[in-house]
Amino acid sequence: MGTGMDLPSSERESASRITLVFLGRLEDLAGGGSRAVAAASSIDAVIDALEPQLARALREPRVKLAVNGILLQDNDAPVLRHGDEIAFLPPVSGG
Amino acid sequence: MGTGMDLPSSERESASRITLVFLGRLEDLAGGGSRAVAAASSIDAVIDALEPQLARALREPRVKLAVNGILLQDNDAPVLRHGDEIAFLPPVSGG
Amino acid sequence: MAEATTDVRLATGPFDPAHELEAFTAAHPEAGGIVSFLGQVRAGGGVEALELQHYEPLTLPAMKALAARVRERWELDGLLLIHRSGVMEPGAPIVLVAAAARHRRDAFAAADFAMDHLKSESWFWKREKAGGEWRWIEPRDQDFEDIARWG
Amino acid sequence: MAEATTDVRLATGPFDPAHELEAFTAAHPEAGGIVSFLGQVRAGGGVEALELQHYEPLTLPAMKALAARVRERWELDGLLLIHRSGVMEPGAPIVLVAAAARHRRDAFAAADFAMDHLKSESWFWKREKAGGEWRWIEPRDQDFEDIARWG
Repeated sequence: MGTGMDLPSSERESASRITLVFLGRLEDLAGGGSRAVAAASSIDAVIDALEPQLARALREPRVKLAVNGILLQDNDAPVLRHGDEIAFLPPVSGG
Repeated sequence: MGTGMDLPSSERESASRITLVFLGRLEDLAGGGSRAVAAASSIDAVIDALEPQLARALREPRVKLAVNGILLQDNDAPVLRHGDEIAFLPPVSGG
Repeated sequence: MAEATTDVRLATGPFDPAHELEAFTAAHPEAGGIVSFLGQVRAGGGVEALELQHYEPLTLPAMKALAARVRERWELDGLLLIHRSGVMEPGAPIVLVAAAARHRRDAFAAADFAMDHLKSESWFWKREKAGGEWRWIEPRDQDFEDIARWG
Repeated sequence: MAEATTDVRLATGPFDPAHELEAFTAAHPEAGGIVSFLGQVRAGGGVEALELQHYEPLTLPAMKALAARVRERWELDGLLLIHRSGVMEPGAPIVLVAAAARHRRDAFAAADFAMDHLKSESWFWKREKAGGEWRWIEPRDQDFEDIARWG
């Protein structure tokens, strides 16, 4: 966390990667369980950079998000950092 | 059942035995789990022939009776036969 | 689908609940869920031994009748009901009830109902040994409350 | 009295429910009753395999939090909660919940509650293989009804 702060701004940008994790049926849509992408300033910006069909599925109201294992509340808009992991969690399956 | 019918009356009387079975705490009062006694014409008469303290315990309203494994209803007054088994069943213990 | 089975036993000697439950489970691969209750003689509390007395002509037929009522009331793939009699040490199994069902709710309710009714209706007389003395156990009010839950 | 224990595990490979239950029972000789629920992959119905996916940073912490709630709500001597993830064949164990308690009612309610909440709240995604095709399983309304029972 924060180890990139000593690098010049341009290098920080180029090194900045985050991991997206797709659970359940989102894995099929994304074509894989996880994906490394360039960080953007916000989750919205990260999603905007994805394929439109996948982006739509990730924005469904029943899909919850977790950043580094912490579930986001509705109005949370965390600032993303290098190495963050964003998990997209569709409703869990019934018994 | 009824095999004694061909014997003379006096022999039937002398051969006529029934078994009493005492469950739970009644076993302690009776000094044993079962007892062979001379048959009498009715259960009341059988009980009357026992020690008074035991007779009282067997007549408690919560003590149920079974004759040959069949539970008696309140007003049943079966005629006893040679070889019958009368079980005295105090309330069963809780869990 | 395998035929629904009912297995009711009055055990006059020790039984192995893990083995029984494993065999029951193996016999019901079509059941999604299996609920079991194991009652054992409590260790601690100063009880040195427990004796359960049964009366053969009533005890087993009543257990079988209870099992039949449980089978009628819930949709089960299998029902197992084993109850000990005789003298038992602390830690020894007393009773094992297992219900296998397609639906979890049925399995829970069936096992729960069977235990409530086994405890309060079945023909067992119980005494405990503590401090070297045997003492008969009287009925408890709790059992009547448990029964009343089932309407 | 032995210390109350809570054992929560996310199993990524097969486990043996009979062995687990036997060990749990042996660890709780002071409990009068042990209720268990075993969920297994149903045989029949054309399902060839089941896969449960978990998300490590959420799944195990949520199971532990559920176990803590159960421990607060009922007086238990011990609680065991094992859940599989990964690909399983028909007949394979998925979930084992066991509650050991002095009082039968507590053990039944705790196991029942734990299952209702495990099924509907825990972070598992499930897909089934039938006819060679994998299909994701959506949430069921029944789970929300099960939860509502607990007020």
